[in-house]
Amino acid sequence: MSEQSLAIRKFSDLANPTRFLALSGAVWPWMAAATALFFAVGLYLCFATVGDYQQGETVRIMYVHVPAAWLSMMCYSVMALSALGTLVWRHPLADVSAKTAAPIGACFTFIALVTGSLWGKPMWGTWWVWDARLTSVFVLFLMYLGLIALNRAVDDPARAAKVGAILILVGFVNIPIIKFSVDWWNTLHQPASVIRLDGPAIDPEFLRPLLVMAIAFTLLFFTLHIVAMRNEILRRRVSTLRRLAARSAGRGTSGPVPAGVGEGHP
Amino acid sequence: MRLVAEGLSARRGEDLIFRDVSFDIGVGETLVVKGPNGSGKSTLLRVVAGLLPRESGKIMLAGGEGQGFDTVAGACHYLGHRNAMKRELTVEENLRFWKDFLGDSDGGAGVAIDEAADAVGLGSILHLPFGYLSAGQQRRMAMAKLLVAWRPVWILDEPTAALDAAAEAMFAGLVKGHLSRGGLALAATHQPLGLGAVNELHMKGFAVDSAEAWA
Amino acid sequence: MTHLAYVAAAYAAAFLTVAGLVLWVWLDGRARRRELAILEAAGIRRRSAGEAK
Amino acid sequence: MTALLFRDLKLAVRAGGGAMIGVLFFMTVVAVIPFGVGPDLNLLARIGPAILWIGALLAALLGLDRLFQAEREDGSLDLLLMQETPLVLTVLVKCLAHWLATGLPLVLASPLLSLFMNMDAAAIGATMLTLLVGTPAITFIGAAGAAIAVALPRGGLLVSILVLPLAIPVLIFGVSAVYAAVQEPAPFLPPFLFLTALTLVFAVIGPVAAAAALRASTD
Repeated sequence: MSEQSLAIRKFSDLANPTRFLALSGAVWPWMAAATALFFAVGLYLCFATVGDYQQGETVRIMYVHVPAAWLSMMCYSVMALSALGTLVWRHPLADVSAKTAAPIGACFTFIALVTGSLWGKPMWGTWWVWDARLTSVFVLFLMYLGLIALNRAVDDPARAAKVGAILILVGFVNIPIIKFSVDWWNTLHQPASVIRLDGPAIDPEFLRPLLVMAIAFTLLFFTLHIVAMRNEILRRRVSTLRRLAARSAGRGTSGPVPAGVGEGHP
Repeated sequence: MRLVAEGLSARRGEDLIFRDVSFDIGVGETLVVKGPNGSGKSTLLRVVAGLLPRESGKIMLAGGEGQGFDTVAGACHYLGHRNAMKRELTVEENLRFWKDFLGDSDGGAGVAIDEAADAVGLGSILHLPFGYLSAGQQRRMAMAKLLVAWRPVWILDEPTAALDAAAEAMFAGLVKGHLSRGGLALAATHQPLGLGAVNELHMKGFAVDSAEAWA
Repeated sequence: MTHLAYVAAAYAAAFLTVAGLVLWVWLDGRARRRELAILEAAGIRRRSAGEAK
Repeated sequence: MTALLFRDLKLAVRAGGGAMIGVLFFMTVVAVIPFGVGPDLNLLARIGPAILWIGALLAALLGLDRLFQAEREDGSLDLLLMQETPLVLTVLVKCLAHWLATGLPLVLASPLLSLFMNMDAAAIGATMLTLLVGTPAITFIGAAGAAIAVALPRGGLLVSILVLPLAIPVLIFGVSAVYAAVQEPAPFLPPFLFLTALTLVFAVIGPVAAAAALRASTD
């Protein structure tokens, strides 16, 4: 790969992004392979297990819905950490991480919302209710989209990074609300059944595929995040190089230029 | 073909900016409008381009291909203070848009986009977004816009304001090339354009007597 | 709609979203690499690749 | 003219473009309503079409002020005005591009939001159809407002103030067509045809008025 050979040509002044590119370039194919493996096993387990006597086949939606919902919150937590990294440590990669996580988080939140709706329709008889859990996840979705819009609206990455980080941290209050909404308010949505102080309240029959799928989704997130971060680093490199190109262009045309069109520049 | 103005006057708001301006530009000729700030150079150019209403007088194209145009403005390129290019699009997308949108009018053809960019000495940065360019480079690309679509009349308002000496010479070359291909030009400027002998029109600035009704 | 259809729809929606995301990331990376290649072909190089910063 | 269409679409989806902001605003407005009126699903289903229409109306107005202002700021407007192609046609194409970039996404997002409002299938279909037919009218009449406000400071707010009253008929017929589709006795077609007619009328008077205003506003 060309950018790798570029990266190790000069060892003395390896900037962090360059080192990240080299490291991530070696790691991400393995992660992609592991993701595929876990998904293969997870999907097999999803359909090999028996249905729930109460919910029937629809329980299988859980294997997608619950991991996606977890990921939607974990992705935001990753973004919040990155935002701290931007504001406190001024790490150059923190902003890249926060910026690239937003579309991925939005997609996972979207999956959680859609599969939740498709689960709610047969179980509750309605696509959507405005209870605390569902509403707070929808607000999370809107926040992701808002962050993406903010990043797109500001064309100077350094400026977008600061305001974006502040917005992420302000929005973080939503995460505990989502997490505990099912305990604090009495709603249709069932309470947490896997992560509890007194052990999982879920049959191991369901727990196994759920955990495998959760690992698969987490791996998927990190793979996509790393590759997206690589893209973002390249994007910034392109924009730096373009500014360089603009500065150096036209330097050669000192002295009078011949009159005709097209003869001016050799 | 000739660009003829007779007894032009224009006002902005209540103030008469200039009165009774006449000129006659033939093919291969350049009229340079000179005068102090506020003397109405830009206003005159915008009136000729049809962007401001005229108080009195008339502007017309006479002779030859001049008959083919419905409006004087349709025969003109106008290079104003602003470059009319989008920062978000690449230079090439900008130039291609204007080439397609403006089209060629009778009597000539625009040059290809890369040729036009080469002519302003910036052929190597066609792929960059316009916003990345420096002020001088942006101005030069706005001049390349004049080349991609053919218009017999160039109306140039302070064309060389942000340019260095080399780029000024380059621009003089562009205008000469345009004149030699049967065009004519009307320019407002403080600096000499380096075109050699040109006709000059001096705008004196206007006395207060125009506002006598309110004075 | 049977329950199985809801399950199928949920999996399809999740798959389509993930596929779209993967596709977008991939295409984005390809476009960036192409832009870098164009710049490199034009003789523009990173400072760290040439001389020290 | 297709060059203008594609340029405007490109500008809308490029970084800093307004294509996504409108949909986001639409979703946020609609999401806020249940907090105000309470999460009563029956009530939401009843007022859902009206809320979607109001949300779409506000979202469609959001980006309109930039329609000509952006062109004026960089000087492109002068060049658009000078051409021999009729200015009305130029305005019409710009409206079309604006609608494709901001109006169409609203129409596409409306079924999703309808589900949040607990609307049934007939109401969702009717809302989508009326929005598809009705939002161009908002863009066309909005273009006239945008052209009038093009040279004014704080033109953005002014556009909304100027255009909202003119857009009320669109709202009336759009919402009544949806309710006619849902509630049995009222026929769907008459208000829907009125809406279509309004769009066609606005497609003429909007660009004509905008072109006249642009000619008058040059300085």
